[in-house]
Amino acid sequence: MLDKNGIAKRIAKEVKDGYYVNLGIGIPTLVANFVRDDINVEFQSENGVLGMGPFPFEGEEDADIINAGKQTITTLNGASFFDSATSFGMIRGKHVDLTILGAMEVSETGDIANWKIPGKMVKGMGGAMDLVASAENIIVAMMHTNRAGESKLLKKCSLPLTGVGCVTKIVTNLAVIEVTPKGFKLLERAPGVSVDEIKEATEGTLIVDGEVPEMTL
Amino acid sequence: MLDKNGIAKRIAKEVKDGYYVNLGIGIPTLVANFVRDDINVEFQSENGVLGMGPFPFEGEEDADIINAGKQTITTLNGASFFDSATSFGMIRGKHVDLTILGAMEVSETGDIANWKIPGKMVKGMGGAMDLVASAENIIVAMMHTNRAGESKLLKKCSLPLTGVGCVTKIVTNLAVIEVTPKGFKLLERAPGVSVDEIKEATEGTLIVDGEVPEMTL
Amino acid sequence: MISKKVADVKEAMKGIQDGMTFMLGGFGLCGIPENAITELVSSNIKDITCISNNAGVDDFGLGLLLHKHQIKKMISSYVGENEEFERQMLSGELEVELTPQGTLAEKCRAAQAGFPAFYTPAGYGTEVAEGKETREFNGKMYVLEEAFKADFAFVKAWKGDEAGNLIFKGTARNFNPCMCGAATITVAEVEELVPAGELDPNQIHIPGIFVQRIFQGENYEKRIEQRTVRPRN
Amino acid sequence: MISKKVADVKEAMKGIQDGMTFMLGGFGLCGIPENAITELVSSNIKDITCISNNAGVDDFGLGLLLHKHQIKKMISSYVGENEEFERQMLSGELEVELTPQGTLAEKCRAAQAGFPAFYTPAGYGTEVAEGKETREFNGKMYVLEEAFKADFAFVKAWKGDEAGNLIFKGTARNFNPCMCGAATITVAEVEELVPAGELDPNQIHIPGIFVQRIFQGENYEKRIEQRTVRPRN
Repeated sequence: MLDKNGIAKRIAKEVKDGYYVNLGIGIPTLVANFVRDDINVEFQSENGVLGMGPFPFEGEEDADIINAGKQTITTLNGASFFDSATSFGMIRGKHVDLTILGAMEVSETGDIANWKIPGKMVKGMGGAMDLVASAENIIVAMMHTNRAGESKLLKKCSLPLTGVGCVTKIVTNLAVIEVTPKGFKLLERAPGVSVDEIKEATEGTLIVDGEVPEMTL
Repeated sequence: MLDKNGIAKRIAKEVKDGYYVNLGIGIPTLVANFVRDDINVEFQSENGVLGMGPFPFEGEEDADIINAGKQTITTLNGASFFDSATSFGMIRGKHVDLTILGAMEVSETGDIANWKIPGKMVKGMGGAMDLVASAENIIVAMMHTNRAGESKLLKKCSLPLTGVGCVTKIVTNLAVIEVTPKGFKLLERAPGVSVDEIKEATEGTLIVDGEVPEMTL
Repeated sequence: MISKKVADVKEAMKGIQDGMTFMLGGFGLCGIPENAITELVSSNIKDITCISNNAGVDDFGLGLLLHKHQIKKMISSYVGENEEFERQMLSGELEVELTPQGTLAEKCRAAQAGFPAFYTPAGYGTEVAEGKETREFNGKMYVLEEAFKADFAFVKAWKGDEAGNLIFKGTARNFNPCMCGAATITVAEVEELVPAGELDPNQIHIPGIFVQRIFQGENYEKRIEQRTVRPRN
Repeated sequence: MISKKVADVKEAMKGIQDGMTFMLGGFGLCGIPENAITELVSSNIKDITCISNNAGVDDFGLGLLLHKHQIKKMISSYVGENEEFERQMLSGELEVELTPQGTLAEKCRAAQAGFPAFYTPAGYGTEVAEGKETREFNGKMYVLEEAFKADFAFVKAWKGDEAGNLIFKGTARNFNPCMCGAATITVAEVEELVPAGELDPNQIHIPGIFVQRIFQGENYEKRIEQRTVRPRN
C-alpha cells in the first residue's frame, strides 16, 4: 500500500519530457518532488505563473509570488507571469499537457466530484472545473477509500460533479487504474496489495484483464 | 464651402477634454492638427497604440512604430502599446469616446458604407466594421457629393454596408448634419453655403428647423 | 495625456452606494486592493455584491467586510480559508454564486472587451450549467456564460502613472488586469505612482484607457497566507 | 525549462505542406515574419490559405507569395496597397474572405484560449454576417463568429528566449501575440534570441507555452510603407 508520497512518486512516472503540468492542491503538489531530473518539465499554476521552482529560502519569501495553494514559491529560468484570463487560456486552449488533481469521488465513466459536499463543505471549485473540462490528460491522485472506508471509485458519483467523463487515469494508495469505456481497468497493484483487496475497495466496475503487475516506483 | 482641412477643423470642435479618439484614414487624420491644445485628448490607433504624437523628425522614423494608416509616428508621455485583440477590446468595450471616419455613403438612418464597391474596389473593411458597430459617438468626415456630383447623403445606401444605424453626426464641405430618427437634421452651414445648396446636394430627407447658423471655426 | 490621478482613497471611492456591485482584484490575499477594502469597511456601505475570486480570510481582505455583514452576495470561485464566510453561507445570510475560476476571469474580460457572452467547456454537466444554454461545437459541449456588469472595479497594481497605465508584479497580477475597464468606474491603487512618461510604453500591462481613477496606496500589509520555505542546506 | 530553440528557419518550417492553413502576424509590413515568408516563397509550397490582417505589398511580405500564385485563399481585413492582389481577387484566381479586423484578432485569440465561438457586434447587418447566426443581448444585435483553425502560425517578435517567451516592440506587436498558440504549431522568429533567464518574467508578452519553435531571425528589412516625418523647425 502506498502513502501520499508513494502516490505522488508513482504519478511522477506519468510526467514526460517536454510536458507543461498543472498540479492541484494536496497530493498532486508532492508530485513535483519526484519528477526525474533528466527530463524538462514546466509547472503551471492557474493564478498566473509558468516555470515554478521550489519554495524560497527562509527570508526570501515574496508575498507577490505564490502558487494556487497560496504558498510562497520561486521561479526558474524561463518563467513568466500572466493574468488569470491568459492563464485559463493556456488551460482551456489545451496548451497544458497534464493535469493532476485530487478528488472526493470518481465514477467508472470518468466523472469527477471534488468541490462540494452539500450543506456541509462548500469551498468552491476554484480552477478545477476549467481544468477538467479542458485537459485531455487528467490524472486523479487520491486515497482509494474515504475515512469511513467507503470506496471513492464509484459506478456513479453521489456528490455534485466537477466534470463529466474527463478523468483518464487514477492513482490511489492501492492501484493504478485507467478509465475506459467499459469501466475502471486495473493496470497496476500497489506493492503488497492483492487484486482482491482492490476489488473489495472499488464500488464501480473493475476490469481485471490477465495478470496485473505490481507497480515499480 | 470647406476644404478637407476645414472639415477637419470643424470636427476638431467636437473633440472634448478627456476624450480617447480613434481617427480613420484621410480627412479624419487631419483632425489631430486642429484640436485645441488646452484640452487633454489621447489618440488611439487600432494597430495597437494609445497616446500617439506627431510624425517623427526626419531620421527618427522607427519601422516598428506606425499608425493604422501605416505612417511612421511618435508617442507622447503616457502612451502604451498593446496587441490587436486588446486594441479592439478598447473599441468594442466602448472605452474609446469618439470615432471619426470617412465614408462613401451615409443613409438618413445612420447606415454607413465605406469599404467596398462590388467588382471594382475591394480593399476591405479593416477596423471600420468593429468601430462603427461599437462606438456610440461616430462622426463621419466626407465630401457632401462624390466626384460625379452625386449626393453621398442618401435615403438608403447603394453600396455594401459597413454598419447599420450607427452614424451620429456628419461633417461635410457644405454642412454639419445630425442623424436623427426622422432623417438628416441640418445643424450648421459651411461659410458661404446656402440651405438650398445643401438641400440640392442631399438626396436623403433633410430636416431644416428654423434658422440654420453658419458654422464658426 | 488624460490624467486619472486622484488625491487619495476617499476621492477614488466617490460615488459608491449601498446595493452596488463591485469587482475586486486579487488571488487569495495576493494583489488585493487593501486600501479600497479598508475604505469600504469604514464607509459602512452595505448590501453590496462582490465579484472576487476569493473572500479573504477571517481577519483580512474581504473577510473584514463579511464580519460587518456589508456583503449581500459573493461571486467567487473558491471561498475556503474563511470560517465566517462558510457560516454565513450555510446559514443563508450570505448569497453565494460559485463560478469556475477561468469563467470568472473571462466574464470580467468579456465585460472589459465588449463581448456580451461566450461559450466555455467549464462546468458542462455540473450544477454550474443548470439553467444555462449549452451547445455543441465540433463534438464538444459548451456552456454560454454572460459578461459581468459591475459599478466599480477595485484593483491593485505595483506601478502606475498619472495616465492610468498599470504594471503588476509577479502573481499579484492575477485577476486585476481582467477587471480593469470591466466596470463603469475602475479604481486603481498602486504601490508607486509616477508621472506619465516614466513607464516604458512597451511594458504597460494595462493601458490607462481602462482606468478611471488612480491613487498612491499606502500601508500595504501584503499578508502571506501560506509561508512555505525550504532550508538552506 | 522546455527548450523551443531550433537551428534555423528551415528546421522551424519542418512539416509545412501544400494546402495547409497558416497564420501570419503583422500589420501592413510592420512586425511581419520576414524570414518565414522568404522560406515559404523558396519552398514553392502551394494552395495555402493565409490568415493575415494584410496581404503585403506588390514586392514585399505576402505579396511575394501572391506573385508566385502560392496562395489559394486569403483571410484578411484590409488588402489595399497591393495591385496584384486586387487583380487576382477580381479575376477570381484568388479566394478572399474579408473579416473585420477586431473579429480577425479575436478569432485568433479564441483559438489560442480554447473558445469555440464568440458574439461580436462587428458586421451585424452587413454582408459579413450573411449565413451567420445573429442574436440579441441586452437590446443589441451580435454575430456569432467561430475560432480559426490553422496548422502553423508564423510570428515575429523583438526578443525571445529559448523557453519560447516573447517580447514585442511598439506596434510591431499587433496580431503576433494573438496568433501564438492559435495554430497547431507556432513558429516564432526573433531579432534577438537569448538564453532562458535573461528576460524579466514580469515583462513577457507571450509565455513560451504558446510557442513550439523559436529561432534567431536574420536580415530584417523592416520596410516602412508610409514614411511620414515633420520638419525640424
